Amino acid sequence: MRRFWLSDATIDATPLRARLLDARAGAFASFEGWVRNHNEGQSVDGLRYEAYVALAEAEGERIIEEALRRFGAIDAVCTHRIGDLAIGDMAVWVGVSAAHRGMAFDTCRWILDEVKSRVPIWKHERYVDGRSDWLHPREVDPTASGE
Amino acid sequence: MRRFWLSDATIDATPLRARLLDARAGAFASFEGWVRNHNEGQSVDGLRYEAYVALAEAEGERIIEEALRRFGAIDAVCTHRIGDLAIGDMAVWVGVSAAHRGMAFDTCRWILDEVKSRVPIWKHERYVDGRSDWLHPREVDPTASGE
Amino acid sequence: MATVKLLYFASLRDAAGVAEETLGTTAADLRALYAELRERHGFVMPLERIRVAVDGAFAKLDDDVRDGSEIAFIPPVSGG
Amino acid sequence: MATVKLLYFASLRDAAGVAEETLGTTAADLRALYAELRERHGFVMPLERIRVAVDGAFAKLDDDVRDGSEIAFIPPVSGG
Repeated sequence: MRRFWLSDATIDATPLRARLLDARAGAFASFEGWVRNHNEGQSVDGLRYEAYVALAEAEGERIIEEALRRFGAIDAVCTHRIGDLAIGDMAVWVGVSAAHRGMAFDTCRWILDEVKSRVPIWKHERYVDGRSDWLHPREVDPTASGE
Repeated sequence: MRRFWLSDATIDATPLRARLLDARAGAFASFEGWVRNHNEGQSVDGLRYEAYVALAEAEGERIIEEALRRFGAIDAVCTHRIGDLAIGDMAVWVGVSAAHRGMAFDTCRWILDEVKSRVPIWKHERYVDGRSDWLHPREVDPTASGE
Repeated sequence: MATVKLLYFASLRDAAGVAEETLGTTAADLRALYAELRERHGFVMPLERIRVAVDGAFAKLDDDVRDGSEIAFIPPVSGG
Repeated sequence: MATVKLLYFASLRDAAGVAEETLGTTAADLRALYAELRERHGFVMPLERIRVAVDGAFAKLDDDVRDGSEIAFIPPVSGG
Protein backbone atom coordinates (compact mmCIF):
# COMPACT_ATOMS: atom_id res chain seq x y z
CA MET A 1 0.00 0.00 0.00
CA ARG A 2 1.44 3.36 -0.93
CA ARG A 3 2.29 5.80 1.84
CA PHE A 4 2.59 9.04 -0.11
CA TRP A 5 0.32 10.44 -2.75
CA LEU A 6 -0.96 13.65 -4.26
CA SER A 7 -4.61 14.46 -3.88
CA ASP A 8 -6.69 16.74 -6.10
CA ALA A 9 -9.61 16.87 -3.63
CA THR A 10 -10.03 17.92 0.02
CA ILE A 11 -7.89 15.81 2.36
CA ASP A 12 -9.83 13.89 5.00
CA ALA A 13 -7.50 13.03 7.87
CA THR A 14 -9.83 10.51 9.51
CA PRO A 15 -9.14 7.45 7.29
CA LEU A 16 -5.43 8.34 7.13
CA ARG A 17 -5.15 8.31 10.92
CA ALA A 18 -7.20 5.08 11.05
CA ARG A 19 -4.66 3.37 8.79
CA LEU A 20 -1.97 4.01 11.39
CA LEU A 21 -3.74 2.51 14.42
CA ASP A 22 -1.52 -0.23 15.84
CA ALA A 23 -1.54 -2.02 19.21
CA ARG A 24 2.26 -1.63 19.42
CA ALA A 25 2.04 2.16 19.05
CA GLY A 26 2.14 4.38 22.13
CA ALA A 27 2.47 7.58 20.15
CA PHE A 28 0.87 9.19 17.13
CA ALA A 29 2.12 12.54 15.83
CA SER A 30 0.48 14.34 12.96
CA PHE A 31 0.94 17.57 11.11
CA GLU A 32 -1.35 19.58 8.88
CA GLY A 33 -0.28 22.45 6.67
CA TRP A 34 -3.10 24.97 6.30
CA VAL A 35 -3.38 27.75 3.74
CA ARG A 36 -3.04 30.91 5.78
CA ASN A 37 -4.20 34.39 4.92
CA HIS A 38 -0.73 35.92 4.67
CA ASN A 39 2.77 35.00 3.56
CA GLU A 40 5.93 37.08 3.77
CA GLY A 41 3.93 40.21 4.55
CA GLN A 42 1.41 39.81 1.74
CA SER A 43 -2.32 39.11 2.09
CA VAL A 44 -3.09 35.83 0.39
CA ASP A 45 -6.39 35.17 -1.32
CA GLY A 46 -5.83 31.55 -2.28
CA LEU A 47 -3.34 29.35 -4.04
CA ARG A 48 -2.73 26.56 -6.46
CA TYR A 49 -0.36 23.64 -6.10
CA GLU A 50 1.08 22.01 -9.17
CA ALA A 51 3.32 18.94 -9.24
CA TYR A 52 5.42 16.73 -11.46
CA VAL A 53 3.11 13.93 -10.37
CA ALA A 54 5.09 10.77 -11.20
CA LEU A 55 8.35 12.06 -9.74
CA ALA A 56 6.64 13.65 -6.73
CA GLU A 57 4.91 10.42 -5.74
CA ALA A 58 8.06 8.34 -6.23
CA GLU A 59 10.15 10.80 -4.21
CA GLY A 60 7.49 11.00 -1.47
CA GLU A 61 7.54 7.20 -1.08
CA ARG A 62 11.32 7.27 -0.84
CA ILE A 63 11.16 9.91 1.90
CA ILE A 64 8.77 7.86 4.02
CA GLU A 65 10.78 4.65 3.62
CA GLU A 66 13.93 6.55 4.55
CA ALA A 67 12.21 8.14 7.57
CA LEU A 68 10.94 4.81 8.94
CA ARG A 69 14.38 3.27 8.55
CA ARG A 70 16.13 6.24 10.12
CA PHE A 71 13.90 6.75 13.18
CA GLY A 72 12.38 3.29 13.69
CA ALA A 73 8.77 4.47 13.73
CA ILE A 74 6.05 1.89 13.05
CA ASP A 75 4.34 3.49 10.05
CA ALA A 76 3.73 6.82 8.36
CA VAL A 77 1.51 8.34 5.71
CA CYS A 78 1.69 11.65 3.88
CA THR A 79 -0.57 13.22 1.31
CA HIS A 80 -0.22 16.59 -0.42
CA ARG A 81 -2.86 18.60 -2.23
CA ILE A 82 -2.60 19.74 -5.82
CA GLY A 83 -5.03 22.12 -7.56
CA ASP A 84 -6.82 25.18 -6.18
CA LEU A 85 -6.97 25.81 -2.43
CA ALA A 86 -8.72 28.49 -0.36
CA ILE A 87 -7.66 30.00 2.98
CA GLY A 88 -7.99 27.37 5.70
CA ASP A 89 -7.75 24.39 3.33
CA MET A 90 -5.40 21.58 4.23
CA ALA A 91 -2.37 21.53 1.93
CA VAL A 92 -0.50 18.61 3.44
CA TRP A 93 -1.07 15.93 6.06
CA VAL A 94 1.64 13.80 7.69
CA GLY A 95 0.88 11.15 10.31
CA VAL A 96 3.27 8.82 12.14
CA SER A 97 2.71 5.99 14.61
CA ALA A 98 5.60 4.89 16.83
CA ALA A 99 6.35 3.13 20.10
CA HIS A 100 7.45 6.38 21.78
CA ARG A 101 6.69 10.05 21.38
CA GLY A 102 10.20 11.22 20.51
CA MET A 103 10.28 8.92 17.49
CA ALA A 104 6.80 9.97 16.39
CA PHE A 105 7.61 13.70 16.53
CA ASP A 106 11.04 13.36 14.93
CA THR A 107 9.75 11.22 12.08
CA CYS A 108 6.79 13.49 11.38
CA ARG A 109 8.91 16.61 11.28
CA TRP A 110 11.61 15.03 9.17
CA ILE A 111 9.12 13.79 6.57
CA LEU A 112 7.56 17.24 6.34
CA ASP A 113 10.95 18.96 5.97
CA GLU A 114 12.06 16.53 3.27
CA VAL A 115 8.78 16.85 1.36
CA LYS A 116 9.17 20.62 1.40
CA SER A 117 12.71 20.51 0.15
CA ARG A 118 12.74 17.54 -2.28
CA VAL A 119 9.32 16.79 -3.72
CA PRO A 120 8.55 18.55 -7.03
CA ILE A 121 5.46 20.50 -5.97
CA TRP A 122 5.11 24.22 -6.58
CA LYS A 123 2.89 26.81 -4.95
CA HIS A 124 1.28 29.58 -6.96
CA GLU A 125 -0.08 32.27 -4.63
CA ARG A 126 -2.82 34.75 -5.48
CA TYR A 127 -2.71 37.95 -3.46
CA VAL A 128 -5.58 40.16 -2.34
CA ASP A 129 -4.20 43.02 -4.48
CA GLY A 130 -4.69 40.97 -7.65
CA ARG A 131 -1.09 39.91 -8.27
CA SER A 132 -0.02 36.27 -8.23
CA ASP A 133 3.29 34.47 -8.20
CA TRP A 134 5.09 31.15 -8.24
CA LEU A 135 7.06 30.49 -5.07
CA HIS A 136 10.60 29.36 -5.76
CA PRO A 137 12.28 29.70 -2.36
CA ARG A 138 15.94 30.73 -2.37
CA GLU A 139 16.83 28.25 0.30
CA VAL A 140 14.85 25.97 2.52
CA ASP A 141 15.14 26.85 6.18
CA PRO A 142 13.22 24.10 7.94
CA THR A 143 13.11 25.99 11.23
CA ALA A 144 11.73 29.27 9.98
CA SER A 145 9.70 28.89 6.80
CA GLY A 146 5.91 28.65 6.74
CA GLU A 147 3.69 25.95 5.39
CA MET B 1 -12.59 28.86 27.43
CA ARG B 2 -10.39 26.33 29.17
CA ARG B 3 -7.58 24.72 27.20
CA PHE B 4 -6.78 21.72 29.39
CA TRP B 5 -9.12 19.29 31.04
CA LEU B 6 -9.45 15.72 32.18
CA SER B 7 -11.94 13.50 30.45
CA ASP B 8 -13.59 10.38 31.85
CA ALA B 9 -14.94 9.28 28.44
CA THR B 10 -13.38 8.47 25.04
CA ILE B 11 -11.57 11.48 23.57
CA ASP B 12 -12.91 12.66 20.20
CA ALA B 13 -10.20 14.67 18.45
CA THR B 14 -12.50 16.14 15.78
CA PRO B 15 -14.08 18.98 17.80
CA LEU B 16 -10.74 19.70 19.51
CA ARG B 17 -9.02 20.19 16.17
CA ALA B 18 -11.96 22.28 14.93
CA ARG B 19 -11.51 24.68 17.86
CA LEU B 20 -8.00 25.45 16.63
CA LEU B 21 -8.85 26.35 13.02
CA ASP B 22 -7.61 29.89 12.35
CA ALA B 23 -7.02 31.80 9.11
CA ARG B 24 -3.67 33.05 10.48
CA ALA B 25 -2.43 29.49 11.07
CA GLY B 26 -0.21 27.79 8.50
CA ALA B 27 0.60 24.86 10.74
CA PHE B 28 -1.23 22.45 13.00
CA ALA B 29 0.64 19.82 14.99
CA SER B 30 -1.10 17.25 17.11
CA PHE B 31 -0.11 14.35 19.28
CA GLU B 32 -2.06 11.37 20.59
CA GLY B 33 -0.88 9.02 23.28
CA TRP B 34 -2.28 5.54 22.73
CA VAL B 35 -2.39 2.66 25.20
CA ARG B 36 0.02 0.14 23.77
CA ASN B 37 0.16 -3.58 24.41
CA HIS B 38 3.54 -3.55 26.16
CA ASN B 39 5.57 -1.38 28.49
CA GLU B 40 9.09 -1.94 29.76
CA GLY B 41 9.06 -5.52 28.55
CA GLN B 42 5.71 -6.46 30.05
CA SER B 43 2.52 -7.34 28.16
CA VAL B 44 -0.14 -4.83 29.11
CA ASP B 45 -3.80 -5.77 29.28
CA GLY B 46 -5.23 -2.33 30.05
CA LEU B 47 -4.80 0.53 32.46
CA ARG B 48 -6.44 3.10 34.66
CA TYR B 49 -5.55 6.75 35.03
CA GLU B 50 -6.29 8.54 38.25
CA ALA B 51 -5.74 12.25 38.92
CA TYR B 52 -5.83 14.90 41.59
CA VAL B 53 -8.43 16.60 39.42
CA ALA B 54 -8.47 20.20 40.69
CA LEU B 55 -4.67 20.51 40.78
CA ALA B 56 -4.21 18.64 37.48
CA GLU B 57 -6.56 20.94 35.60
CA ALA B 58 -5.04 24.09 37.11
CA GLU B 59 -1.51 22.89 36.33
CA GLY B 60 -2.51 21.88 32.79
CA GLU B 61 -3.89 25.37 32.09
CA ARG B 62 -0.68 26.89 33.39
CA ILE B 63 1.38 24.67 31.08
CA ILE B 64 -0.57 25.73 28.00
CA GLU B 65 -0.42 29.44 28.87
CA GLU B 66 3.31 29.11 29.46
CA ALA B 67 3.77 27.24 26.16
CA LEU B 68 1.90 29.84 24.10
CA ARG B 69 3.91 32.65 25.69
CA ARG B 70 7.19 30.81 25.22
CA PHE B 71 6.80 29.70 21.60
CA GLY B 72 4.34 32.27 20.21
CA ALA B 73 1.90 29.70 18.82
CA ILE B 74 -1.67 30.84 18.12
CA ASP B 75 -3.59 28.41 20.31
CA ALA B 76 -3.39 24.98 21.93
CA VAL B 77 -5.64 22.45 23.59
CA CYS B 78 -4.86 19.36 25.64
CA THR B 79 -7.08 16.77 27.23
CA HIS B 80 -6.08 13.71 29.24
CA ARG B 81 -8.13 10.63 30.03
CA ILE B 82 -8.90 9.37 33.51
CA GLY B 83 -10.60 6.06 34.33
CA ASP B 84 -10.24 2.67 32.64
CA LEU B 85 -8.58 2.37 29.21
CA ALA B 86 -8.09 -0.58 26.87
CA ILE B 87 -5.26 -1.22 24.38
CA GLY B 88 -5.53 1.29 21.54
CA ASP B 89 -7.51 3.87 23.52
CA MET B 90 -6.39 7.46 23.40
CA ALA B 91 -4.85 8.55 26.70
CA VAL B 92 -3.94 12.12 25.80
CA TRP B 93 -4.46 14.55 22.93
CA VAL B 94 -2.48 17.74 22.32
CA GLY B 95 -3.14 20.07 19.39
CA VAL B 96 -1.43 23.34 18.47
CA SER B 97 -2.07 25.90 15.74
CA ALA B 98 0.72 28.29 14.76
CA ALA B 99 1.91 30.49 11.94
CA HIS B 100 4.83 28.17 11.15
CA ARG B 101 5.56 24.49 11.55
CA GLY B 102 8.57 24.81 13.84
CA MET B 103 6.48 26.64 16.41
CA ALA B 104 3.63 24.15 16.12
CA PHE B 105 5.89 21.11 16.66
CA ASP B 106 7.92 22.69 19.46
CA THR B 107 4.84 23.84 21.35
CA CYS B 108 3.07 20.49 20.99
CA ARG B 109 6.06 18.54 22.22
CA TRP B 110 6.77 20.89 25.10
CA ILE B 111 3.19 20.75 26.35
CA LEU B 112 3.25 16.96 26.26
CA ASP B 113 6.58 16.77 28.10
CA GLU B 114 5.41 19.18 30.79
CA VAL B 115 2.09 17.36 31.24
CA LYS B 116 3.98 14.11 31.70
CA SER B 117 6.35 15.57 34.27
CA ARG B 118 4.18 18.04 36.22
CA VAL B 119 0.49 17.17 36.10
CA PRO B 120 -0.74 14.96 38.97
CA ILE B 121 -2.04 12.01 36.95
CA TRP B 122 -1.04 8.44 37.70
CA LYS B 123 -1.13 5.32 35.56
CA HIS B 124 -2.11 1.96 36.98
CA GLU B 125 -1.16 -0.82 34.56
CA ARG B 126 -2.72 -4.27 34.47
CA TYR B 127 -0.49 -6.95 32.97
CA VAL B 128 -1.47 -10.04 31.01
CA ASP B 129 -0.02 -12.27 33.76
CA GLY B 130 -2.54 -10.89 36.27
CA ARG B 131 -0.29 -8.49 38.17
CA SER B 132 -0.91 -4.75 38.24
CA ASP B 133 1.08 -1.75 39.38
CA TRP B 134 1.16 2.01 39.83
CA LEU B 135 3.76 3.71 37.67
CA HIS B 136 5.91 6.14 39.61
CA PRO B 137 8.79 6.82 37.23
CA ARG B 138 12.19 7.37 38.81
CA GLU B 139 13.00 10.23 36.53
CA VAL B 140 11.32 11.70 33.51
CA ASP B 141 13.37 11.34 30.36
CA PRO B 142 11.36 13.19 27.72
CA THR B 143 13.36 11.70 24.84
CA ALA B 144 13.06 8.06 25.75
CA SER B 145 9.98 7.31 27.79
CA GLY B 146 6.80 5.94 26.30
CA GLU B 147 3.31 7.36 26.33
CA MET C 1 -2.00 21.17 67.20
CA ALA C 2 -3.36 21.52 63.65
CA THR C 3 -6.26 19.61 62.20
CA VAL C 4 -5.72 18.88 58.48
CA LYS C 5 -7.41 16.94 55.71
CA LEU C 6 -5.10 14.58 53.84
CA LEU C 7 -5.66 13.35 50.28
CA TYR C 8 -3.98 10.15 49.05
CA PHE C 9 -3.41 9.13 45.46
CA ALA C 10 -2.10 6.13 43.54
CA SER C 11 0.29 3.92 45.55
CA LEU C 12 -0.01 6.15 48.63
CA ARG C 13 -3.77 5.65 48.62
CA ASP C 14 -3.32 1.89 48.30
CA ALA C 15 -0.88 1.94 51.23
CA ALA C 16 -3.08 4.18 53.39
CA GLY C 17 -6.18 2.15 52.51
CA VAL C 18 -8.22 5.38 52.33
CA ALA C 19 -8.47 8.21 49.76
CA GLU C 20 -8.64 10.87 52.46
CA GLU C 21 -8.64 11.31 56.21
CA THR C 22 -8.73 14.10 58.78
CA LEU C 23 -5.91 14.14 61.29
CA GLY C 24 -4.63 16.16 64.22
CA THR C 25 -0.89 16.76 64.07
CA THR C 26 1.84 18.66 65.90
CA ALA C 27 4.28 18.35 62.96
CA ALA C 28 6.32 21.55 62.57
CA ASP C 29 6.28 21.52 58.79
CA LEU C 30 5.04 19.43 55.85
CA ARG C 31 8.27 17.47 55.81
CA ALA C 32 7.69 16.36 59.40
CA LEU C 33 4.06 15.62 58.62
CA TYR C 34 5.10 13.25 55.82
CA ALA C 35 7.49 11.47 58.22
CA GLU C 36 4.56 11.05 60.62
CA LEU C 37 2.39 9.60 57.83
CA ARG C 38 5.15 7.18 56.77
CA GLU C 39 5.04 5.78 60.30
CA ARG C 40 1.26 5.75 60.40
CA HIS C 41 0.66 4.05 57.03
CA GLY C 42 3.96 2.33 56.30
CA PHE C 43 4.61 4.42 53.17
CA VAL C 44 7.78 3.22 51.44
CA MET C 45 8.03 6.18 49.05
CA PRO C 46 11.00 8.30 50.23
CA LEU C 47 10.52 12.03 50.77
CA GLU C 48 12.91 12.93 47.92
CA ARG C 49 10.41 11.54 45.43
CA ILE C 50 7.41 13.34 46.87
CA ARG C 51 5.94 16.75 46.01
CA VAL C 52 3.35 18.41 48.18
CA ALA C 53 0.25 20.49 47.49
CA VAL C 54 -1.74 22.56 49.97
CA ASP C 55 -5.29 23.68 49.22
CA GLY C 56 -4.95 22.79 45.54
CA ALA C 57 -1.60 24.51 44.83
CA PHE C 58 1.93 23.14 44.89
CA ALA C 59 3.69 24.03 48.14
CA LYS C 60 7.12 23.60 49.75
CA LEU C 61 8.04 20.88 52.22
CA ASP C 62 9.39 23.60 54.55
CA ASP C 63 5.97 25.25 54.75
CA ASP C 64 4.11 25.21 58.06
CA VAL C 65 1.21 22.87 58.60
CA ARG C 66 -1.74 25.25 58.62
CA ASP C 67 -4.81 24.34 60.66
CA GLY C 68 -7.80 23.51 58.44
CA SER C 69 -5.74 23.04 55.26
CA GLU C 70 -6.12 20.26 52.69
CA ILE C 71 -2.81 18.55 52.02
CA ALA C 72 -1.77 16.08 49.31
CA PHE C 73 1.59 14.32 49.16
CA ILE C 74 2.14 13.65 45.49
CA PRO C 75 4.13 10.61 44.36
CA PRO C 76 5.93 10.73 40.95
CA VAL C 77 3.34 11.31 38.24
CA SER C 78 2.87 9.09 35.17
CA GLY C 79 0.35 10.71 32.88
CA GLY C 80 0.79 11.13 29.14
CA MET D 1 21.41 14.86 -32.63
CA ALA D 2 18.99 13.68 -29.93
CA THR D 3 15.25 14.11 -29.93
CA VAL D 4 13.90 14.68 -26.42
CA LYS D 5 10.62 15.47 -24.77
CA LEU D 6 10.79 18.40 -22.37
CA LEU D 7 8.40 18.99 -19.45
CA TYR D 8 7.97 22.45 -17.94
CA PHE D 9 6.57 23.30 -14.55
CA ALA D 10 5.62 26.40 -12.56
CA SER D 11 7.47 29.58 -13.63
CA LEU D 12 9.38 27.71 -16.34
CA ARG D 13 6.10 26.61 -17.88
CA ASP D 14 4.78 30.15 -17.77
CA ALA D 15 7.97 31.39 -19.45
CA ALA D 16 7.96 28.63 -22.09
CA GLY D 17 4.24 29.10 -22.74
CA VAL D 18 3.83 25.32 -23.07
CA ALA D 19 3.76 22.43 -20.57
CA GLU D 20 5.80 20.19 -22.87
CA GLU D 21 7.50 20.13 -26.23
CA THR D 22 9.60 17.78 -28.34
CA LEU D 23 12.92 19.14 -29.51
CA GLY D 24 15.97 18.10 -31.49
CA THR D 25 19.22 19.07 -29.76
CA THR D 26 22.98 18.66 -30.16
CA ALA D 27 23.67 19.68 -26.55
CA ALA D 28 26.51 17.60 -25.07
CA ASP D 29 24.93 17.27 -21.65
CA LEU D 30 21.88 18.38 -19.67
CA ARG D 31 23.70 21.50 -18.51
CA ALA D 32 24.20 22.58 -22.11
CA LEU D 33 20.61 21.69 -22.92
CA TYR D 34 19.37 24.02 -20.19
CA ALA D 35 21.54 26.82 -21.59
CA GLU D 36 19.95 26.21 -24.98
CA LEU D 37 16.45 26.38 -23.45
CA ARG D 38 17.28 29.61 -21.58
CA GLU D 39 18.05 31.15 -24.99
CA ARG D 40 14.98 29.64 -26.61
CA HIS D 41 12.43 30.63 -23.93
CA GLY D 42 14.11 33.50 -22.11
CA PHE D 43 14.26 31.58 -18.79
CA VAL D 44 15.67 33.82 -16.06
CA MET D 45 16.13 31.05 -13.49
CA PRO D 46 19.90 30.45 -13.19
CA LEU D 47 21.27 26.92 -13.53
CA GLU D 48 22.44 26.84 -9.89
CA ARG D 49 18.83 26.84 -8.75
CA ILE D 50 17.71 24.08 -11.11
CA ARG D 51 17.56 20.31 -10.60
CA VAL D 52 17.00 17.92 -13.47
CA ALA D 53 15.04 14.69 -13.87
CA VAL D 54 15.27 12.22 -16.73
CA ASP D 55 12.52 9.66 -17.35
CA GLY D 56 10.97 10.31 -13.94
CA ALA D 57 14.11 10.06 -11.81
CA PHE D 58 16.47 12.76 -10.58
CA ALA D 59 19.59 12.98 -12.76
CA LYS D 60 22.85 14.94 -12.86
CA LEU D 61 23.46 17.99 -15.01
CA ASP D 62 26.62 16.30 -16.33
CA ASP D 63 24.61 13.40 -17.75
CA ASP D 64 24.40 12.98 -21.52
CA VAL D 65 21.29 13.94 -23.41
CA ARG D 66 19.84 10.55 -24.37
CA ASP D 67 17.77 10.29 -27.52
CA GLY D 68 14.11 9.59 -26.78
CA SER D 69 14.31 10.60 -23.11
CA GLU D 70 11.84 12.73 -21.18
CA ILE D 71 13.56 15.60 -19.40
CA ALA D 72 12.31 18.02 -16.76
CA PHE D 73 14.26 21.00 -15.43
CA ILE D 74 12.96 21.51 -11.93
CA PRO D 75 12.89 24.99 -10.38
CA PRO D 76 13.04 25.30 -6.56
CA VAL D 77 10.09 23.48 -5.05
CA SER D 78 7.57 25.02 -2.67
CA GLY D 79 5.25 22.29 -1.44
CA GLY D 80 4.29 21.76 2.19
